[in-house]
Formats: sequence, structure tokens, C-alpha cells
Amino acid sequence: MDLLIDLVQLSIYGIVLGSILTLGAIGVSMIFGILRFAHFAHGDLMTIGAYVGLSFLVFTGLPIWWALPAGMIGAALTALLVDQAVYKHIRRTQPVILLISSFGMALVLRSLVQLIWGPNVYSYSGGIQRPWWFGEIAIVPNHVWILLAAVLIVAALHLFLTRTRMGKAMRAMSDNMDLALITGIPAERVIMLTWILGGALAAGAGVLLGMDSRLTPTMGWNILLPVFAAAILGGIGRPYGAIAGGMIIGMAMEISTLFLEPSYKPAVAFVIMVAVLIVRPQGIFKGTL
Amino acid sequence: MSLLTATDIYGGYGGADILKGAGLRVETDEIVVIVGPNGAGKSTMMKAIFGLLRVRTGQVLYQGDDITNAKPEQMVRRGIAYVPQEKNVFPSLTVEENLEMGAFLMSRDIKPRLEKVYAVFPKLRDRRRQQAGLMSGGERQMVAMGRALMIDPKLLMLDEPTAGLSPLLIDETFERIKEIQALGIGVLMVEQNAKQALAIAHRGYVLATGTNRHEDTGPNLLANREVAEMFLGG
Amino acid sequence: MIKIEHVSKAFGGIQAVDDVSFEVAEGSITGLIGPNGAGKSTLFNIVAGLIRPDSGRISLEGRDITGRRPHQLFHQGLVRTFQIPHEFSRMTVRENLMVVPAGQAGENLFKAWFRWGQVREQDSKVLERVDEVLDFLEISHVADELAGNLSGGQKKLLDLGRTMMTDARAVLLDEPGAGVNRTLLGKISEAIQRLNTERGYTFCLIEHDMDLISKLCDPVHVMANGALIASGPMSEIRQNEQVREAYLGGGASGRMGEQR
Amino acid sequence: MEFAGIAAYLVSFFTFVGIYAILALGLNMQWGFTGQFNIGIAGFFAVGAYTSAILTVPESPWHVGGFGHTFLIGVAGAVIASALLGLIIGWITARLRTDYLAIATIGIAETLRLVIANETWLTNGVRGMSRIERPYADFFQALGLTSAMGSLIVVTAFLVAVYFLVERARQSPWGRVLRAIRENEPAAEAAGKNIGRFRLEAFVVGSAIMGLGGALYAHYFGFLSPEAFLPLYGTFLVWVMLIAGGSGNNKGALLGAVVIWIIWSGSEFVMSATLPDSWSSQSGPLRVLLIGVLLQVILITRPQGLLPEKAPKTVPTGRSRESD
Amino acid sequence: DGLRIGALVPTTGDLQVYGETSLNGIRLAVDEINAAGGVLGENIRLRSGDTQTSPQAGVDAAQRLATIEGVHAFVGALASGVTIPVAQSVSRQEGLAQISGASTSPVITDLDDDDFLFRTVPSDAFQGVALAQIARDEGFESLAVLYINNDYGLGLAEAFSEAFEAQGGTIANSASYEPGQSSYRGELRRVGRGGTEGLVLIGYPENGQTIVRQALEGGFFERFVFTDGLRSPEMISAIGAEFMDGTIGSAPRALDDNPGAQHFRDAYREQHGEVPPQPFMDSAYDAVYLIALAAQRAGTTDRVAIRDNLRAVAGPPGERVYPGEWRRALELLEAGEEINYEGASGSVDFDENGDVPGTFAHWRVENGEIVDVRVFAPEE
Ligand SMILES: Nc1ncnc2c1ncn2[C@@H]1O[C@H](COP(=O)(O)OP(=O)(O)OP(=O)(O)O)[C@@H](O)[C@H]1O
Ligand SMILES: Nc1ncnc2c1ncn2[C@@H]1O[C@H](COP(=O)(O)OP(=O)(O)OP(=O)(O)O)[C@@H](O)[C@H]1O
Ligand SMILES: CC(C)C[C@H](N)C(=O)O
Ligand SMILES: [Mg+2]
Ligand SMILES: [Mg+2]
Repeated sequence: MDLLIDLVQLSIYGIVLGSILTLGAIGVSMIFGILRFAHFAHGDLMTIGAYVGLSFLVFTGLPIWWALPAGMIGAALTALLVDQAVYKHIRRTQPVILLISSFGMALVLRSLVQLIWGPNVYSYSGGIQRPWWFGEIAIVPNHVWILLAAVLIVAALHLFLTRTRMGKAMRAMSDNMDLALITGIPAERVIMLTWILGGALAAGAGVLLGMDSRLTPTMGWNILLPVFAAAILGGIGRPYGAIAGGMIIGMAMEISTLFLEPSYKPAVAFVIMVAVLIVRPQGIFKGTL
Repeated sequence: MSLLTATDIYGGYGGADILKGAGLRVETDEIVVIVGPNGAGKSTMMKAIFGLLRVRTGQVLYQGDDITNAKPEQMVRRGIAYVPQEKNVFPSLTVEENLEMGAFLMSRDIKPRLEKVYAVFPKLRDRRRQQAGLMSGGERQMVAMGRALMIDPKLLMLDEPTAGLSPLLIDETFERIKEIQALGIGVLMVEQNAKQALAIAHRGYVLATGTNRHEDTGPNLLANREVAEMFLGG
Repeated sequence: MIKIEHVSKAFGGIQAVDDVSFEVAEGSITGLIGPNGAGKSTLFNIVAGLIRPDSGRISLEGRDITGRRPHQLFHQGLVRTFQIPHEFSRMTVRENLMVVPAGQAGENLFKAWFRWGQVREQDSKVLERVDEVLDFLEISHVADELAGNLSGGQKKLLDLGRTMMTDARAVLLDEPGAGVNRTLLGKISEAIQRLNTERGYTFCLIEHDMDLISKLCDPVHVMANGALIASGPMSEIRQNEQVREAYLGGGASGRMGEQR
Repeated sequence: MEFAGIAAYLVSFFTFVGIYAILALGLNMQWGFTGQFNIGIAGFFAVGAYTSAILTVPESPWHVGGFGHTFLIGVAGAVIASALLGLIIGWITARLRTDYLAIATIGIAETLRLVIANETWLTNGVRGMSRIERPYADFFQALGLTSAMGSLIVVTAFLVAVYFLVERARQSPWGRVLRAIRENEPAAEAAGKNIGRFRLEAFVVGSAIMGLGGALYAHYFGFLSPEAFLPLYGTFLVWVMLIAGGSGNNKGALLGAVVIWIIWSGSEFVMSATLPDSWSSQSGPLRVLLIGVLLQVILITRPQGLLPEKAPKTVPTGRSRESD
Repeated sequence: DGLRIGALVPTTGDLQVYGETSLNGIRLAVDEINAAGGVLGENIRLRSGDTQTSPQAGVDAAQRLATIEGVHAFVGALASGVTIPVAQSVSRQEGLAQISGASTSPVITDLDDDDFLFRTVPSDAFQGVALAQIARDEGFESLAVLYINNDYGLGLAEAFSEAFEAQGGTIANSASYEPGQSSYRGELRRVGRGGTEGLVLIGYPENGQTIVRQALEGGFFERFVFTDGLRSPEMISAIGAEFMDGTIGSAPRALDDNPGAQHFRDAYREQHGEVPPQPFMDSAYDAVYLIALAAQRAGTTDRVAIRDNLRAVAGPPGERVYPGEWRRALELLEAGEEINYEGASGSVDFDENGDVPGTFAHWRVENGEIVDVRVFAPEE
């Protein structure tokens, strides 16, 4: 019985963590799908989003939820800028160059966050929330909102990808950039859009992460590997798989603390991921968008 | 005014020039064929015209406008469609999605266009949901042509459209090309099935090592002994 | 030499190969033709070990080779080319060919480290052979070019060149002529013939160029919709109504290579 | 800033660069030659370092060990252990596509780091292992050299040997097959190459070289803790060195190690010399910013690296080639 | 040729926050000494190197300072994981004294450092004992422990648990956590089992805030026991005073009757503004004083001579000298007298291992303020 309660409670925590991972993983997955490289600066885009949201709140005094749109705009613009300033020029080289470049970009973004906001720890709002109790299960109100926000963002993205030709154009681009150009697909516009979406999603993850924990310059970098694990698990390049991947990783990490020394917790994500990769090298979910 | 004229084109891939003064002309409702040995620069010439390769010197005119080194997107907007020799489909998209992508720049309803293409290549209708990357070599060639036709082009540029097609389809393709030309579309194509191609061509160019070797009407080139021996396989 | 027995393969709903059986006789140049999408390449891929058949059996010189990996088959004397060229892009043309010969001592890391002399000596022999092949295919002038920069036709030639680098006994050629200049193709067909008569290579080739097929191949097998619909010498095949309708058509291309 | 000081610094600088160059050469074997995307270098690095440490340190009440073996046995153990690890990982990840291999390897490396941090009996966990001796300090002392110089000599000797082996491997038919596999697997397989075997060989040899780098690291630093094997210094720095130097090119790997370490460590020099004191608290992030920007500049201006890959010279045939 | 001191502090990486304040402390000491006549008649020159909180970068920076810059002694590093490799591969090899003001790992105590490594903070082994005493004084019987998985967390957790149980308390659950996670709820649920009176949390603010918040929100714990790492006003303002009131903790701290601590705070405020909550800046400040005194007493900037004089100036016998009394120290040394430096962070008397015994504050949050209840030396 106790075990059951533990499992339920930890699963709830896992879903909250999973929502955050999912938003990050969808972005990673999309960028991989179009541009064919693992974007190592994605975590730091999350950080930027979270901090922009924070500054927006501080300057305007608006309620906490405004951090979300503000952060999304901030990170989308950052992503766009980074792409135009750097990635654009090396897009035609091998993906590994882009990967290393994105790693350098991660350093740049992180140090900018430090220069602008300093190394201290911030949070969006002081104080804590008392949980609602359902029998022995506790649910914190924020968690409901976080989950809701994640669902809304994913739904909006889904509509965008299926109701517009841009979604298909994105995949076409990821197949064959040259042919896309020849066909008249405005490749640059599609790429820019990808960065805008990816940046906005990253910021979504960052702001929600900030709401659930706190803001530090390394918050995004620290969560990057689980985000990758989620993307991989869902089958990288498949945004919808990322949702399942995020949830599985999130839950597995929380539930693992029941059985394992918690300092092994981050390893849980990796072990699951590696195991899945070995059994199913294409990720757990087949099928495309 | 010619539909397309390219004069004195020099250009290459960064190193030495591949094209060394080649040129050509396509009139509205004319089929023009480029033949020549492998590596002569035929595909390079197509790319240069379509703006995929920097033309170092020389000029490309389309309906009297200078389009030298214009962006591919511009070309498509002006009604030039190009089917490259290799990698000419989006492998992970379905057949129908490949065709849709062909009409990406056209904002109007694409259904009728799709129907038109399916009428030309009925097999594609049967396979509309199949991923293009999993199709046979010949089937892909159809997808690629279909994709190009989606924009209702005024000038259609085909790089070896019949490579890998069955004899029946080769003949059919050349028939289609004639039909397309009859609609008032200029066709510029590179071909290794040179005899059949020249047979339907109004004019032909023989390209070797980046320069024009011969230029004449199709039948004349076919009749030319030297051309036949050196370039058409006797 | 190669015996294909009741081989079938389906991809999802498509029956790509449907209960095909035939034999490639030792020393023959066997042709395989058929409409686009008939399943020819798929059959090749099955024989060459790239795809596992759903059912059926392949044997090479009497030994069952169903499901063997391509590199294992290579060592049993079976090599193939690809319909869409598979070059080693960022290696030079010369290196592309140097990779191929089997049993190079230097492929063993310890020998490469500690028996350098032997390795170099072998390499220079390989190189001589490479240069012969390049000359033959008329692509010596691009020998030091990266293979990825070759023209479409040149890549096909390179692919063919790789099979010439081996001591193969049976060679599967998937459309060696597509995109190759006809004058050169004439020479290539001579080469195939020479390899066949002088060196005893057995060939099985897919081709849509009826000129080449009639000149080289006997017998010819015809596939359509995954199944074998006709076999025999080309002159007979031409008379087959079904083949004419599904494949050859009545046009110039279908009539190519007819005795004039 | 006297000459002796600079010389002494250069000794440590080049020891450092030498160790990283060895790691970069190991990576070149895997990525540059074969296209195996290993971003778990830190894992092999750590296993090599800890193996050698455990084999050589004197007895300690905190963790296993007390074997007190000599330096060379430690190194041999490190090479063997990391080769074995490479064998296992290479084998289980054999079927993985490039990008998946990447994530799998970083996952494995992070897991290994956590094992090192948590399995105290084996590695003394987060407290780290100390008392690892520099190689042949007594011997070099007898020659009138400091232990730092001795380390440099030892590291250089290993670097030269590794360079020689790796370069010869690259020029050999073995290396040619690897590059062929990198470019096109089906074609390499159709050419009769056992892809699995070659890939695994390259992965194992590369891993062993990384393990060697780890052992040298342990003996130079004298102290190991899991912090040294975080991805930033354990993995990414090596990648940056190889890519900036020119992957596929062994000289590039060497040059990359030098240039990137100069940027990494020299940038601080520049910062402290140019920034006013009031900026000092910003100097850290500014320096990282500078590093990031410089890296982008290298990648944009030299996407193939400072020394791009070149095909190895083929043996002259003796036959004179008529020009065409 | 005057005294050159090399400061090894992280201005990037995980401990950057501590690095900045430590550097401020070091600067303050250097400025004070220089203003009061310098060492051996010349100004101290300060050179700093960024350890990036990483052993690789730390060693490289130290090496550069020791060779190119030719410094005569080090202050630093902060993280034990950096301090130890620097000591092993630079300080010991190049033969110069290294005094860390922050590395608290018990490993340092019996490290093979050829006596070149010193520290002005007490080992976590001592603080653990102090913390146990504080927890017992507050009446805790049964506690859960959650500690950061590094040498700092482990050292404190072990020392605390041992001492607490020796004094009759119970450790219900104990677990370590990996820093940088976004959720610690699983960990909290694990240690929260079986009804304990509170949570002993050993870590740094970065993750500490998250953990405390999640502990309260999930209803896992109501009361907390902290160590120096979490003694920070930020923590209280972020969580809310109403939840933090009653939280207790330990921190290395000079005995109250020490005038040095007061001087340090005043001087710091004057030079750098508000005194931040971070620990270790006073201990870094003391390290500079000790090096300067040792050089002055040795009468030379020779590296080994400085090292050899450190114990003499740090501990008894001798006239007590406090921070800000550089002139007086000069005079005493001039007169050939022995001195005993009493620092801003405590008495800083080095034992044979280069450790200092240290005294600790028992602090408590009251009305949102951190209040020192008492300062004491832990009993063995
Ligand atoms: N991996 C696959 N998955 C799904 N369908 C496939 C796959 N490979 C081939 N097909 C389908 O199987 C059929 C046979 O293809 P195959 O490539 O064998 O044809 P082919 O006879 O070689 O044609 P062509 O002469 O045009 O090259 C085609 O309809 C093709 O679309
Ligand atoms: N991307 C490239 N980079 C460098 N050189 C190239 C590139 N593509 C082609 N070349 C070179 O340019 C020359 C002409 O190539 P092109 O593709 O135009 O030939 P082609 O006439 O179309 O031949 P084919 O009939 O074989 O397709 C060839 O020698 C080829 O090696
Ligand atoms: C700056 C401090 C948090 C360092 C810590 N006491 C350690 O020894 O690692
Ligand atoms: Mg071409
Ligand atoms: Mg085929």
C-alpha cells in the first residue's frame, strides 16, 4: 500500500518533470530533424528564456505567468540571432561542426547570462505553495499549471505543424536542403521559423523549470542531458515521440529514488536511454510526424 | 526574344572552371537537348543557369531579363523548374507530399495541379502515400518530374530525365516531353539516351570539356558522323 | 552458379518480389529486365545479402547463402554495384578503388604497424591495378579528385571500376548504363564481354538499355510486379506479348538493339 | 617575468597539451577516421586514470589498492582496462546510428562518473584518490631534472609513439577501409569489408589511447576526483581541439590541442592584462565569452579545421603516368 | 623584488559566487598591508588565476602563477577538488606554500603535501561535530540527512551522523544528492519516510533553495538544520521568513571576543559595500595576512622560508596581532619579538597538518534574520 502511494506520488512528480523535459526535447528534436545536429546550446536557450521572463516580471510587475510569453519571445529572438550570426555560415559543412559550434554557443550564452544577471540564484516569486492533499497524495497547485501550460504549448505546436505547409516544408528541408532550394522552398525562412519555434519551446521549458525550482546560470545546461535522453527515446527528429520520451524519463528518474541511492538519479535517465537504444536503435516510437 | 539565353558561361565549383565559355539558347515551345561525355559539364551548365553555381563571367537572360546568379527561389517564381540528376526527391516525404512541396510557392489551391500530374503519371496516384525514398529508381524519376510540373513552368530543365527508366517509359517520357512542349513550355534537357532525345529535339548542343562542340538541329546532329561516333555511341 | 529458388519479399503492402526462381549459369551474362518497380533491384539486394527474403533460398555454387552478409559473400566471389552510385565521397577516386582488393595485409592493424614494408609493397601492386582500371574507364584525369565531386556518369563508372578491382566470380550489375555516355557504354559492354570470356566472370545485370541487353545477355529474364514473367534469349523475349506491353512498348527505345 | 619562469611554465603547458593531444588522437581514430561519434571521452579518460591510480598507489584504508605497482604497469593496466571498456561499449552500441551513438556514449560516460563518485570502496568516491606519483621522479632527479620535466619527457615519448601508430594506421589500408566505412557503409560492405570488425577495432584502439591519456593525467596531477571528468573538460574540450585542428588529420589533432589550450588558458592572461580592476568580477564570464566567440570564428573561417584532412599519399608505382 | 601572492579563485564555474567574495577578502588584506607599509618595504603584488572550479584549469592557472608570474605563495583554491590537485602537482613540486580559505575536506588533513598546504578553515570533521552538538542543544532526537554528493557534503554528513548518534540521537535516513537536478522530490520522499523531526541539509544555495522549497511544498519537512553552505539571507527571502524561522545551523566563525572579525566587517563594508553572506572571505583575508607576516618574519620572499615561518606567525607563543594591525606587526617583528596572528575568521593556529581547530557559530533564523546564538569550540 505504501509502495503504491509512493509510486503514485512519484509518478505525479515525474509528470511535472516530464512536462519540462518534453518542451525541451521537442525543440531539440525539431532542430535535429531540420538541421541534422544535436543542439548543445539548447539548455542555455532555456536559461535565457527563464531570465528574460524574470526581468520582464521585475520591470512590469505583471503576474508570474507573463514570464512565459516574455521568455518565449526573448529566447526565440536569441535563437534567431545566434543562427543568423553563426550557424547560418556553417550550415553547409558537416553536422559535427554545427554541434561543436553549438557547444561554443552554449558557453557564450551562459557567460552572457552571468554578465547580465550575475551568478546569483533567483526565483520568480518568494514563498512556497501549500499542496492540496488528496488522501495521502499531495499536489502542488503550480504543478497543475505547469502541466497545463506544457499541454497548451504542445497543442499549439501540433496545430501549427499540421495546419500549415511549413511543417512539411520543414521535413523536406531536413531530407535534402539542396532540393528544397531548387523546389523554391524558402529554406532560410523555414530555418528561421525552426529556430523561433525551438527557442520558444526552450524558453517554455526554462520558465516552467524556473517556476518549479529556481533560476541559475547553469539551470539549462544541467538539464540538457536528460532532455537529450528524452528526445532520443522518442526517436530523435520526431517531435511527438519526444512527449512520450520526456514523460518516461521524468517518471523513471523520480521513481528510481525508491530503489537507488539518489545520487545515481541522473544515471537512471542514461541507463534507460542506452538500454532502449540497444534494444530499439530507432527509439521506442516508430513513425513520423 | 528568346525564352532563355546563356552566353559565354565560365564557372565551376571553386577550383578550376568546369565551364569554359559554353552557351545555349532555348525558344518558347522548343525542346533543346544537351549531349556529351560524362563529366563534360552538362549538369554543371544546368546548375549554372539555375543559379546553383556562381557564374564567374557570362550572362543568363530569361525572357529578356538578366537572371545571372539569381536565387533559385527567384527562378521558381519566374516559372523555371529544374529536376536535378541525382537526389531529386525528398526521401522521407510521401509521394504526394513531394508533389505538394513542388508547389510550395504557389499559394492557390493545389488540388487541380495534383490531378494534372497524376494524369501524366498515373502510377504516382497509386503510390501517393508511399515514402519516396523507398521507391524504385525509375519511380523516383517520375516523382521528380511530377514535382517540377507542379509549378506550371514556362521553362522545364531536366537533367537526364530518362536515366533508369524502362524502354516503354523512356518513349513515354519523351512523348510527355513533346506534349509539354506543345503546351508552350520550353524544355531544356541533358540526355544520354541521346538518339531518342535528339529525335524529338528542335535543336541540340554537344558539350565537351566545358565548351560547345557542336550546335545544330536535332536531325542534323544525328546525321553527323563525327558526333554519332564520338558522343552517341556509333 | 547462382540459384534463386522461390524468393519472395514484401514491404508493407507491396509484394516487391513474388516467388521468383531462376538460375544464373556459370560463365553466362544473364540479363534481368522489367518495368520500373518490378522488383529487380530488390532481388539483387536479396542475393547480395543486403535484404533478407521473406521466404526462398539463394545458393552460390551449390552452397546456401541465404541471409549471408554482403562482406561474406564478397569473399565467396560475389560482388555487386548499386543502381544509385555509392561512392566514398571524401576519398579520392584512386583511393576508392584501392579500398576494394581483398586480403590486403595492411588491413590488419598489427601488420600495418609492424610490417610496413610488406604493406607498402602490396599497396604499390594494388595501385598499378587501379591505374589500369582508371585508364580503361577513361577517368584517369580525375584520379586525384574526391569521388564526391564526380559527375553522375563518372560515379557510375567508378562503381563499375570497383567490381573490376576484385577477383570476383559472379558480378551483379544494377543498371551499369544509366547515365553513362553511349560511346563509353559501348566500351563498357566490350569490357564485360572480355571479363566474361577471358577471366570467366559470371554476370547478372539489370539494364534498361536494350542495345546493351541484346548485345550481351543470354538468357534474359523479365520481371513484372515482382514476378518472373518470361525467360529466354532476347530475340524470343521481344516476341513475348506480355513483355512488349509491360516493358518494351512499341517505341524506339524498345526496339533498340533489334537485328537490323 | 624571467626566462626560467617561462620555461618552467612551458614544461607544464606542454605536458598538459601532450595529454590532451593524446586524447585528441584517440578521438581522431574514432571520429576522424571512422565517423564514430563518441562524446563519452571522459568515461575512457576516467577509467584509464583510475585504473592506473589504483594499480600504483600505496595502500590506503579508504579504497582498494595498495598494489603499489610501477608506473608502466599502471599505464598498461589503464590501456587494457579502457580497451576492454571500449570493446564492451563498442560491441553493444555497434548497431547505433551516429547521433544515437553520441548520446549513448555521453550517457555511459556520465554513468561511469557517477559510479566513480559513489562507489567509495573502489575509488574513494568524491573524496578522490591522492598519492599518485609522478613517473620516475627519482630517476629524473638523478639526472638533475625536476619531476615536471620528467613528466614532460614521459608524456612526449608516449605522444610520439601514439602519433606514430595512429598516423601509420591512417596511411595503411586499414585506415583506408575505415574512411571508406565512414563515407558509405553499404558500399564498404559490398567491397567485402567486415564493417563491424573494423569499426570495433577503431573504437577499441581509440578508447585504449584515451585510457593512456587518462593514466598520464593521473600521474601528472597526482590527485583524481570525479570532478575532473565532467563533460566540459573530459570530453568537449577534446572535441573542440580535434574539430578546430582538423578532424581526420593527425597533425590537426596536435595543432588543435595547442591552439585551443592557448586560447583557453591564455584568454585569462589577456583578460587580466586588459581589464580594469573594477571589472574583475566580470572577468570570468567575459573570458568564457571570448573563448566561445573565438571558437565560432575558427569554425566559420576554417570549417574543415586549421589543417584540413588530406588523403594520405599513395605509393608511387614506378610506372610513369602519361598526362592526359 | 617584493612579495607576490597568487590568488587561486574561481571566477567561473560552480563556485564562482564564493570566488568573487573571496577575492574581495584577499584584495582587502593586500590593500590594508600595502597602505601600512607593505612587506619588506615593498608593496605586495597580487596575481589572480581563475580555477574555473575545475582541477585542470586550476592546475594550469596555478602553474602559470608559480612560474611565469613567479608568485611566492598561493591563497586558494576554494573547492577541495581543485585545492588538492594544485597542492600535489604545483605547490609541492614548485615548493611554495598554499593556504586555502575554503577547502574543508577532511582528506586535506593527512594529504601528502610535503607540508606546503595549509588552510584557515576548519575541516568538515570539526564542523560535523559542532553541528551535532547544536542539534542536540535544540532538542532534536531524530533527524534525516540529505547531503550534496561531493567531499564537502560527504565529510560533514559522516562527521555529523557519527557525532549525533554518539550523543544519543537517531539518524532516521541519510542520502546524498547529485547537484544540478531540477527536482529533488524523489530524494526528499526517500529521506522523509518514517517521521523525523527535521532535515539536516548540507549543500549550497543553488540547489538548497530548490530542495527546501520542494520539501515544504511536498509536505516532507517543516524544520531544517543547515550548515555554513546554506547560511544565507537569500535563502530566507526566497522561501519566506514565516517558513524559515526556527531553522538552525552551524558555520565556522571566530569567537565573539575576537576584535579581528569586527575590523574585517567594517573594512570590508568600507571597501566593497554590503558584507555578503558567503563564508570564506574572512578566511581568505587571513591567509594573505599570514603569508605577509611569514615573509616579513623570514626577512625574504624565498618560498620555502615563507612556508617555514607560517606556523610561527600564526600561533603562540607571541604577542597577539589582529587584522588591521599591520604597522604594529612590523614593529614587533622589527624588534625581534614573536607574534601570534589572530584572524578575522578565528585564531588560525596551524597544527602539524596545517589545519586550524576552529570555532563555530550556532545560528538560528528569527523573524527572518540570521542570529548567532553562540560561538563555541566543539568538544571532541
Ligand atoms: N525498403 C522498401 N520499403 C518499401 N517498399 C520498397 C522498398 N524497396 C523497394 N520497395 C518497393 O518495391 C518495389 C520494387 O522495387 P525495386 O527497387 O526492386 O524495383 P526495380 O525493379 O529495381 O525498378 P527500377 O528499374 O525502377 O530500378 C517498388 O515498388 C518499390 O517502391
Ligand atoms: N560538386 C563538385 N565539386 C567539384 N567538382 C565537381 C562537382 N560536381 C562536378 N564536378 C566536376 O565537374 C565536371 C563536370 O561535371 P558535370 O556533373 O557537369 O558532368 P556531366 O556532363 O553532367 O556528366 P554526366 O553525364 O556524367 O552526368 C566533372 O569533372 C566533375 O568531376
Ligand atoms: C567554497 C566551498 C563551498 C568549498 C567547500 N567547502 C569544499 O571544500 O569543497
Ligand atoms: Mg550530369
Ligand atoms: Mg532498380
